[in-house]
Amino acid sequence: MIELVQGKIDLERVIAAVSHPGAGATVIFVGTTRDHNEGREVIRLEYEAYEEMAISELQRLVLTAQTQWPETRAAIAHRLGEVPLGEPSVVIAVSSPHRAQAFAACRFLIDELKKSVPIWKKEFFQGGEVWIGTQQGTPLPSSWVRPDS
Amino acid sequence: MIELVQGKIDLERVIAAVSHPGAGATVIFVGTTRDHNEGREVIRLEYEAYEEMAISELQRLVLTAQTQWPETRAAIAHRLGEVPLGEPSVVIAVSSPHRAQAFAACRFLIDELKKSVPIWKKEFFQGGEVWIGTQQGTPLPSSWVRPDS
Amino acid sequence: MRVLVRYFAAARERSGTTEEWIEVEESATLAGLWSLLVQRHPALAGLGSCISFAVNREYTDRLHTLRDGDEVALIPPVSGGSTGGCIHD
Amino acid sequence: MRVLVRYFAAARERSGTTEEWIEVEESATLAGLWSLLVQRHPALAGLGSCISFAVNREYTDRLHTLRDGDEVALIPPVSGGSTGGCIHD
Repeated sequence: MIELVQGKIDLERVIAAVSHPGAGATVIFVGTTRDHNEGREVIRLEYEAYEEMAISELQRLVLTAQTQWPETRAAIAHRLGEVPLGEPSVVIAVSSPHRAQAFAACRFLIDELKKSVPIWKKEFFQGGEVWIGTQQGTPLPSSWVRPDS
Repeated sequence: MIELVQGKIDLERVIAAVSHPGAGATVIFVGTTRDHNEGREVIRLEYEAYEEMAISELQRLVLTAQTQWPETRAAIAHRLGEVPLGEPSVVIAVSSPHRAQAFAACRFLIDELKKSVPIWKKEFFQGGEVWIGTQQGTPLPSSWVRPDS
Repeated sequence: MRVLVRYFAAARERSGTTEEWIEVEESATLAGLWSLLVQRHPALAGLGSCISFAVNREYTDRLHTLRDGDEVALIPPVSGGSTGGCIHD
Repeated sequence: MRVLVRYFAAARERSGTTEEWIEVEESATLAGLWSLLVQRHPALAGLGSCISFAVNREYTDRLHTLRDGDEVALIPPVSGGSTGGCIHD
């Protein structure tokens, strides 16, 4: 299960998607909108995605995880639109017969998701708004050329 | 929150116990009873605890985790009595401003829980029953002497 | 030939549109397309060092040669990290 | 003096009881208590190499000297791992 959802993420549903009788361990990552970021008090947050590509990138990541940790199953739900403070914006569940693999695959998926999946977060704070991102976070092609140079 | 519970573990409640406005990451471990163990088909499972000591050991583990990863908060619920196959026997939730700490502390807690907390699992399978445990899993004092030697 | 350009997040706000078809020359590269887009929407220039590109939903580099009907997306930095390292106005 | 002995899991089943007060000599050690318990409940002997002990809810070793009123728990291997390495009948 890979989903981009408007409205609250149903945590139990994400977990149910990876449950099976041989899965002794499930590791779940829940990413929540924080009230502070880099010293700013955050008022609200909005997420936007390049949906078709986000889905295909997430599928690619899940396949990569299943290749590296063959007994794992993974499900990912990411919320789009406005996300009230304190509510989950992303949930990743990974089940496995053994916990080491579930931990490793879950960590891999959230790290890669944040690096390469085209989903953007806009933070609204007292006195302004900002798109959150980092150049390092986006895969830079080797032939990268600064357009202004 | 540290709890030994009869009946189903309320996952949302365990997570809620560690939620706070500064927690951007929550990592949850769910340990589920499997239908097979070491080649045996498991029919049912029962957990038994030395409850007073299990609680104090779990408190000690949570304190240790909070010392090592100061910004984390942790909650643990372990189910006792009969646990139907496929249902969680243990849930550990760890929140943190940043995910690396939440992953590390959650992994630490489940590893240590399984090593040293006096909770026992009895497996009922076709043709028998067995208490699951391992000598290495229990802290061995340095002056350990085999009683029969 | 023409390509469909899709704008997201900061790029969407600076261009004032979500997508548009752009005429490009045969064998145009992404770098060539980018020059056209900056002429068309000067506010995009400030994002230059931060933007990545995807063609037909795959990340690629600016030397990539476009084909008729390609879907090109401007990908500002994704939401994972801090704003450190990305210089724009 | 006497100590309260608590039995769990396999130790509970082999002793047939959950807890009992046991008379021990002054300065008795856990090792001494264990010998008494095995005489009292011979089936416990088979668990010998697998059992750990807690006194007043802290793990300790068999050279530990008991005091009047101590709560001693017999701790068979906990549920985390396989049965490998623990030899009992």
